[in-house]
This record gives sequence, structure tokens and C-alpha cells, in this order.
Amino acid sequence: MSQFLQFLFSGITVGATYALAALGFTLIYNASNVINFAQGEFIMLGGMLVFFFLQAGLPMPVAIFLAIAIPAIVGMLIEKFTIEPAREADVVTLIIITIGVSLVIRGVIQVWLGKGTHSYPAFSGNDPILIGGATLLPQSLWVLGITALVVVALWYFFSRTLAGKAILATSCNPLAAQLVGVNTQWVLLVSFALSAALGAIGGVLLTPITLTSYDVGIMLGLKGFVAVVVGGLGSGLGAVVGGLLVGIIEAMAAGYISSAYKDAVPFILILVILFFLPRGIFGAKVTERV
Amino acid sequence: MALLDVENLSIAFGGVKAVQNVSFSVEKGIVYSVIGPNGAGKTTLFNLITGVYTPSEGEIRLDGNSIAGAAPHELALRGMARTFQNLQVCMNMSALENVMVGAHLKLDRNLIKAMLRFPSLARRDDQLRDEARELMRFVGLEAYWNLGANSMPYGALKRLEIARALAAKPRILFLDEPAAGLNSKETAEIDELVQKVAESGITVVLVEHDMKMVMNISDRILVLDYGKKLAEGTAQEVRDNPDVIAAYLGSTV
Amino acid sequence: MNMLRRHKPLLILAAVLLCLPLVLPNNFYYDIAIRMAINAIIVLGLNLLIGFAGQISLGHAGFIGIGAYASAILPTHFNWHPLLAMVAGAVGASVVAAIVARPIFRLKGHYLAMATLGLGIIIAIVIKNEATYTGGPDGMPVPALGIGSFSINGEKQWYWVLAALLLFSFWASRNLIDSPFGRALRALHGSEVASQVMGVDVVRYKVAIFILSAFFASLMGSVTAHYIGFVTPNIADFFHSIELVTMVVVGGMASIYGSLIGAVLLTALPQALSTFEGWETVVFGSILIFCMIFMPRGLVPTLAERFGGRGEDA
Amino acid sequence: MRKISLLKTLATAAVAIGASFSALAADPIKIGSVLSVTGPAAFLGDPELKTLQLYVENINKAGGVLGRQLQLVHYDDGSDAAKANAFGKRLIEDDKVDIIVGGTTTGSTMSMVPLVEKAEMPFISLAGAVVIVEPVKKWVFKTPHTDRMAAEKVFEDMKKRGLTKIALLSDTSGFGASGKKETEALAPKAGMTLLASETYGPKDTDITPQLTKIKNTAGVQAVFVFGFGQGGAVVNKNYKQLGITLPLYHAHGVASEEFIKLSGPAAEGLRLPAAALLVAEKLAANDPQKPVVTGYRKAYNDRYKEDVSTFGGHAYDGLMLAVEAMKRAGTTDKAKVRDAIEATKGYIGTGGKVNMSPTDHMGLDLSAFRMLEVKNGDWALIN
Repeated sequence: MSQFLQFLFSGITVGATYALAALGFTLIYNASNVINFAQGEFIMLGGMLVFFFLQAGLPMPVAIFLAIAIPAIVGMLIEKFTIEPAREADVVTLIIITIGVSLVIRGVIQVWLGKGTHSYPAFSGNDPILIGGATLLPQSLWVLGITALVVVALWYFFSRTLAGKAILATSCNPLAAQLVGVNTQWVLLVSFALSAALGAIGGVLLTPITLTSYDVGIMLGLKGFVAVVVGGLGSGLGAVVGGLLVGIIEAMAAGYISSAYKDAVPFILILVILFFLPRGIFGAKVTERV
Repeated sequence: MALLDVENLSIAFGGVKAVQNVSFSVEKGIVYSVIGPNGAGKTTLFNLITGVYTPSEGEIRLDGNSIAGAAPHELALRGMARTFQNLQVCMNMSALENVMVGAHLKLDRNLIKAMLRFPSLARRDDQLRDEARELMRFVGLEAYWNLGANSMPYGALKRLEIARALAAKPRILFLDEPAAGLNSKETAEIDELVQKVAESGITVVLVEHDMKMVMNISDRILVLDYGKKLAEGTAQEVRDNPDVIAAYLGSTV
Repeated sequence: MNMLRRHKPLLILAAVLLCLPLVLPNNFYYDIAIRMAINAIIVLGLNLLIGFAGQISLGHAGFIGIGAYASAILPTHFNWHPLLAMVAGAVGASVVAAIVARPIFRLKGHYLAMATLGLGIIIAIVIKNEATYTGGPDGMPVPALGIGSFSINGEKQWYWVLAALLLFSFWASRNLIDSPFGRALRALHGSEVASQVMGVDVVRYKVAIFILSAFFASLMGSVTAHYIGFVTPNIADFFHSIELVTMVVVGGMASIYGSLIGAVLLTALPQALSTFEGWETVVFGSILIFCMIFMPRGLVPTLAERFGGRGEDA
Repeated sequence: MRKISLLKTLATAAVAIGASFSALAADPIKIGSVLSVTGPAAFLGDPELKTLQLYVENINKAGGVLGRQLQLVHYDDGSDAAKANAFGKRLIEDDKVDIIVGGTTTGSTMSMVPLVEKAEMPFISLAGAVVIVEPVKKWVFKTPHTDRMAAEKVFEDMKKRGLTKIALLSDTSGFGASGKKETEALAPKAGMTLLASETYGPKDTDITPQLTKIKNTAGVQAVFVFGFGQGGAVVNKNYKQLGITLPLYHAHGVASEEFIKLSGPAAEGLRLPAAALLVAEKLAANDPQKPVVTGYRKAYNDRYKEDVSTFGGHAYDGLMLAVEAMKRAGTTDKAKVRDAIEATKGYIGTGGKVNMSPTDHMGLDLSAFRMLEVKNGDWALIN
């Protein structure tokens, strides 16, 4: 039992990060129909920037603020200079563009901050908390708590504020949204900024547990994408559930089945889910108009 | 036996019943028209019969054999062809190639033979190219035969769809608003073309808003309203039907 | 006359391949030319799937991996003849493709991208983990390819082998897109529903072209393995898949010449960038972004249009 | 037509670059190198490249070798063995180097082995696995200790402490996979029992499931982790989180200052075999390696302002072996240099004392490894 609980804790912690990455994917996808393969790089930026600013002698809160604000600005720059000029392009073309973006971000960080692996102290110590024979790090609580907070805030934003509703409207029908006075360009900018900030928050929270380096974004981004598809593209709830599910299944697979094949498990899961639910768990069913 | 029999056909999307208990028959060799206000379910009816949608209830028979739920490509094999209200021209191909695709089922579709360009296949392809040009001339598109579909005007694309459908040598042809969006001169030309097609012995089922054209060429007319059958009969019978007059808000048809 | 016009591109390519050795200064340049040809053949197949049929695959390196490892494992561990192993690999890749294709091709857009990506990654992980046969992450040597006492050796011999294969692939691809099968493929890309009502069984065609491209990817995986003489799991990994898709897109989707140009440029680029000292990734990424923003349809179709060519069958 | 002109441009550019170099320094000795400066093995390749650049410069300042300057021609394979093969070909065919030092990973090395054997090019690899030098390949040498030696050294220390029943946790990189294979093969011969064998990805962010399994395996007396890079630090953190108190051993792939920094207090008490370089200052004054390792350490620190790792040391040894051999051979003739490398006796490097022979192309024995323990956040020597 304690073993199961331990796997569960492990899965939920990792899954929460996948969920944050997945939410970032979803935000951008909803606003622009783009799957942003550079999403993982925002997670990397969050962790690396906190490390850099701490090294530069800034206090932790300032470092964290900058490490979230800078990726948000980077997100807007990406939208402005790479996505907007290519609005009409094909799915594959847009995928290649975002891959190009991720290469540039990764490359710049690699040249600027080096290839080393870095970390910084956990927010409230490293003494594990014992629950039912399993252990949990205080930092995991930070990860879970803030993820939950972010989810609630996003829900509030989208269902209770005008700005949020404007984004939703744009995702449903950009032309109609434009006609009723929504500035769709602004919506795109906000979506990119928001999803970059989400990714960065994930990176900031996770780094004390998992460490960071210039290339951690690749795998995290990929798993986030898996989470999105498992949950169903475009669904916020799907992103969170998908993220947690992928994290938990990965941990269970490593514990109970085979640690060698645990990385394959999310992808097998994807194939199985798509075979039965071609639009993920929470994806909307769309009838094509002819 | 009628060529096409439709019995109690229904489909619902979510809670909306787009087509409800519609029944009718189309005899061989006639021009059969379906009319009705926007949203009456005409295109949905076409989509059901041609296999694009699967009916929730009801029966569709071609030559007395049930075809409800069959895939579109299977129906093509049985001699059905159609055009679309919203253009479905392959813009990534040339005009001529679009027509050639229409003859898909008449050709050798073997992958290996295609890659190695077997002489028999190459000969048949060259022959088809001439036939397709002939068809384009028939619908009045000879000027465009060498162009990419993406550089053709709207009116020409409408006719290109008809040429493509004809290339399949269908027994029954469904035309979904062939004159929509055309000016009066173009409409008259399409009118003429549809009659030419009907004269060639192909059974035509037509959805059209242009009442002059419908009344001119239809042997029988089906009137739909809110997904239900409102009336059916010859042009004269439909014109005199009080329900139809009411549905069209008394507008003289 | 018609014959000559039809075969003009083929003759030009043949002439280029024939004359190329005159300007290749040494084996290193032969090596690059060979790698370009290998990539070009894979990209031709992949472009049939992505460009012409409009279906994404982000997992094609998996099939290349199957071919490469069949050619490494079967002769080494089971004493198969390399040619037989090569065929077995290609058939194996086709079977894998066939099994997953039906359910996969009910999917569209990003879901299809994810499913193919997953398939590729699973194959790569299996190769990495089954170290007893595959040598694990460090890879394994591959025996030479030959018949009887003759075996293909050295860059110059391989060059002619690849030149012949490339010519054949180029010819066959051109034939295919201008055939009933090819038109059906392009039609289902242009309008799936229209092609259906014209009698095209769209799933069957998608599956067929997926299998075909998997078959050729696997064969080229075998060729790569024999040529290099050593194979590692990198050949099957996600980045390799992305690299190939990039070649398709940068060269030009639905463009035969685009496949060649894309493969040539993106094979040469890393070698050309190797002098950039750490900035390679940034430069490479920037080139991708600029290409895609200013030429979203790819180099060849965009340039063909700009300079007045037809660009359509290109 | 495009193709011809593109290649022509490439060719002329290459010729031009080549020409400008030879104009600068008359007939330099070309040291070729393919390293994994980016990609998963970057933390190995990066210090290797820096070391080679530093010492080529230093040697040149001191007058070069055989009266000629050294010229380093290096390529980054991005941790992709297939690329290493391509660059290897480039070094041999296009750059026409005199010797190759490098091949960061075993995969990269092995993919170049057929090339150098065919071209008869002396090749000193910086990668770990036994397969590189067993069976002996005429033109291939290596400087780092092998994975088998690491396992032997660790087992030796475990037995001293009476630990014979252990769990193995290896990463899925080439380094870890090869280490796992060697450890599993060696264990029965060394009288050790492997009660569990788990793996983790070198980039994994959470390894608690595997460790929980090990923790719940009855009878385990110690845990041996065979991996490289940041994954090892994550193992340490998870190990502490789960409250596992069994003695913890790592292999030499994580031996760096960074490893302790990243692990924090979680590293306390763990042991691993490593080259003397890591404990340069703590070596006995009469230790023959002391001047070498302190010298290298200082030079590297001064130049790059970062801590040394044993991996950079491997590159130092590789370069020095090559240079020494050329000096002894009195020529850069490839066959003679190869013979000279094979005749290396008593060379003291950062990795230990090297005695090559026709049957041993690494030349290190177990004494080259020091057993270290983390005490108070620093490496300490244990006997």
C-alpha cells in the first residue's frame, strides 16, 4: 500500500508539471490553432532564469518574478514575429516554425548560460513529509498547490472576466469575435504570454526537485503534448486530467511493470486512447460540414 | 421499380432533427428536384443519400437494394455521383486532373503498376486525358483545361464539378445548387447544361433555389420544410399546394 | 518529342548525377553526396505521404530504424544474407505500418501527428532497450552488403549505387503522382469528401501510401546501415523524424523537385554550420523560421511561382 | 544544376579555408577531434573540447611539437554516433589530420572505429566502455577507465565492508547500459548477488518508483548506481527523500564537483571510484600523480573559471599521449606514431599511470581508481 502511495505521489508531482505544460499548449491552441512545440522551452527558461538571477545576487522573489515575466515577453515576441506573419500556413509549416523557435531559445540559453546542470534550494526545506508510509517533499506540495491555484485562476479568468471570454470567443470563431469588437491580435498576444508564463511557473517550481539545464524542455514539452492529446485538444479540463494521468501512469509503469519501458508507456497510452477516442478523453466531437 | 427509394429517412445532430421521416422515390431517367427554404435540410438529405452521413433511422434503396449507411466510395461504385453546394474542387490539382479523378473507378488503380508506369496503364491514362478534355468542352470549360484549379473563377469551378461528376459516367447524378452564386447569364448556361445532362439519359436529382430553372426542367419536385416533407408532385401540383405557398410566405413561385 | 519532354527532368537529374564526381574533390564530398541521396529518397517517399496525400507523420525515423536494425541484427545474430535481411526489414516495417495504419488514419491533424510521433518513439525505445540484440544505446556494427565474393565498398561504389536508386525513386515518384493512384491521393488531400464520392476509398489510399513510404524508409535505413557500417538508436529517434519532415516542408510540400532540394540543403547545412562554434542551433533554428515565414509552401513551389514557372506538378 | 553549383561553392570554400590556415602556420600538425559538445553527453564533451583547446594553445606557446605548431580540427557530433561517423570521415578524407583524439561516447567512438582502422589512422578515444579496446583494435586506444574497472573497484570496497547482496540501478544511456552489462557479468565472479536491477533515463526527473522498489526488496545491503550526468543527482535526492539508509555507491560517470553541488546534503556519505583529479589537493605529497593533476586543475580553473571534471582530464591524457608518442617517434608518420603509443610506459596522467602494450590499449589498472566518499560536501579519499 505504501508502495502504491509512493508511486502515486511521484506520479502526481510529475503529472502536475505535465498539466501546466499541457495548459500552455491548450491556451495557444485555442487562440490560434497552433501546437506550440516550443512550449517545453518556457519550462526550461523558468528554471534557468531563476538560477541565473540568484547567481547574480537578486533575492528569490525578484528572481522568480523576472523568471516568469521574461518568458511571458518572449512568448509575445514569438507570437508577433513568427506566428502572426505565418497565420495562413499549413499545420506542418506551423509545427516546423515552432520547432525552429525552440531551437533558437535552446541555442541562446546554451551559449549564454552554458550546458551545465543547475538547481537552487527548495522553497521550504528538504525534509520529507511522511504520509501512510510514503514520503512527499515539501516542494511537491508547492508544485501541487500552485498548479491547483493556477487552474482555479484560469477557470475564473475564462468564465468570469471579459478578457477571458474574449479569448474563448476568438477560439470558437475568430471572425465573429472580430465583428463583435474583440481585438483578436491582442488575444493572440495574451494567449502566448499567458502560456509562456504558465510554462515558466512550472519550471520555477520544479527545478529544486528535478534540476534544470538548457535541454530539459524537449522531453517536458513532448510529455505535455501527450497530456494534451490524451485529454483532448482544446479542453482545459482535459489538459489537467491528461497531465496527471500521464504522470501517474508513468510512475506506476516504472514501479510495477518495467522501468526500462516506462518512457514508452505514455506513447502506448496515446495510441490506445486515440484508437478508441479519436479526439482524446474530453475532446469535442465535430461533424464536418460539407 | 424506382431507381431510388427513400423511406422514413431521419437524422439528428445532437437534439436537432435535421431530416425527419422523409420518403420519396425517383424514377429512372427523370429530373427530380428538391426545394425548400434555407435550413430545410436539402443538403443534409443529399449527404444522407450519398453516404456522407449515416442516417439515424430509415431506409434508402438503389435498384431495390438497401444502401443506407454505405460509404460514399461504395455508392460511387454503384453509379452515384454528386456535386457540392460549397465547392469541393481539389485546388491542389489542375482542372483537367480534377475531371480525371472523376473517372477514378474506371481505371487501373494498382500502385506498383503506377510507379513503374506499365504501358497498359499509361495508354489508358493518355486516352482518359482526351476524354476528360472532351468532357470539359461539353460543360464549356475548354479554355481552362491547362490551368490549375486554383486559378479558375467561381462560375467555372461550379461547372468543373459537374464535369468531374460526369467523368464517373453515373446513372444518377445529385447536383447541389449548381447555380448558386451565379449571375443570370451564367445561371441560364447551367440551366442549359443540366438539361443537356438529363437528355443524355442520366437521372438527375437537383437542389436549387432558382425557381425558374426548377420549374422549367423538373419532372417531379419534393418540397422540404424544417426537415419534413411538405409536398411532392409535378411542378404544377407543387405550385398549387397551399402549404408550399404558406411556407414561401405567399411569394409567387 | 513527347517522350523527350516527359523524361527531360529525369535526363537532367541523370546528367547531374553523372557529372557530379568530376567536381567532388575527395571521399568526404562523396560521403555528403551519398547522404544527400539517401535523405532525398526517404524524403521523396515521405513527401508522397505529407505533401501529396496531406497526412502528417512525425515518426518515420522509426521505420528507418527497423530497416537499419534488420540489416544489422539478422546477418549478425542469425546469419541471414544481408539482401534477405534488407527485404525482411522492409516487409517488417510495412507490416508494422499496416497494423497501426487503419486506426491511425481515422485521425486528423494534430492527433495524427501525435499518433505517428508516438509510434516512432515506441520503436526507438524498443531498439534502445533490447540491448542483447541491438547493442543498446551504443549501437552495433553492420556487416558489408554484398553478393557472393563481391561487396559494395568505399564511397565511390556506394555513390553509384545511390545514384541509381535515386534516379529510380525520382522516376517512380513522378510516375506515381501522374497516375490514377496518385491523382486519387492528391484528390483526397484537396477534398476528402469529393474524392470519396468519386469512389476513392480514402482510408485505403492513406494506408497504402503510409505503407509504401514506410517500406522505402526501411530500405533506406538498411542502405544507411550498410554504408556507414555502424548503427545506433539515434537513427530511429524523434529528431531524425523531425529532420526529415523539415526537409519535406523546406523543400516544398507536394513537390518532387522540392524533396530533392530540401534533402540536399538540409543535409549540407549542418556541415556548413559546423564552423559556427556553439551558435549552430540558433542559426539552424532561425533559418527554419525565416524559410517557413517567407516561403510557407517551401522553396521550390515559391520560387517556381515567383519566376513564372507553373510550379504545379513541380 | 543547382546541385553542382552548391557543391562547388562548398568545395571552394573548404579549399579556401584550408589554404588560409596553411598560410598562417607553415605545415602544422593536425589533431583531429570529434566530440559531443552538445546533446545529452554535452557535459562530457564540453570540458573535453575546452581542455584540448587550452592545451593545444599552451603547447604552441611553448614552441609546439617537433618544431611544428599544433592545429586542432574539431567537430561536434551532437551526441549522435551517426554524425560522429560523418565527421570522422571528414577529418580523415578532407582535413587529412595526423591523429584523432576524441569520440566522447562509446557509440561515437565505435562508429568511427571502422573508419580509422581502414584509413590506418591512430585514434585515441575518450569513451568508457570495454568494447573499445576488447578485442584490441590495431589503431584504437583509449584513456578513461573502463566500466568494468569501476564495477571491480566498487565490489572490492563493498566486500571490505561485508556487503555482498546489492541492488543495481543503471541509466539507459550507452554508459549506463554498458555498465549494467559489465556489472551483471562481473557480479557472480566477484561473489556478489544482484537482488534487483532497475533502470532510469539520464534525463528523468523522478526516480522514486524505481528506488521504492529497491527499498522494498528484501535483503539488499547496498545500492550501486551506474549512470552519468544529472540523473545521478536526482537519484541522490530521491534516495534521501525515501529515507533509504543503505550504503550508496555510484560509478565514475558522475564524478564531478557539480554532482555534489546539485545533490546538496543528499550526497553525504556516498562512495564512488574516480580518478585522482577530483581530489588533487588531497593527494599525498609524494603521490606521482599530484603534480600532473594539480597542474591541470590550475590551468583549467584559471582559464575557464569553472571546476574541472575527470572527463576533461581524459582529453588531457589523450592529447598528451599523442604528443608524447610523436616526440618519441620523432615524426608524425601514422604507423610510427601508432607504434609509439602502443609502447607508452609509465606515463603519468590525470587518469593514472599508463602502461600500454600490444594486448592492452588502455594501459590502466585498478590502482588508477581512487575510492572517494562525500564528506561535509566534499570529496574525501578512503583507503
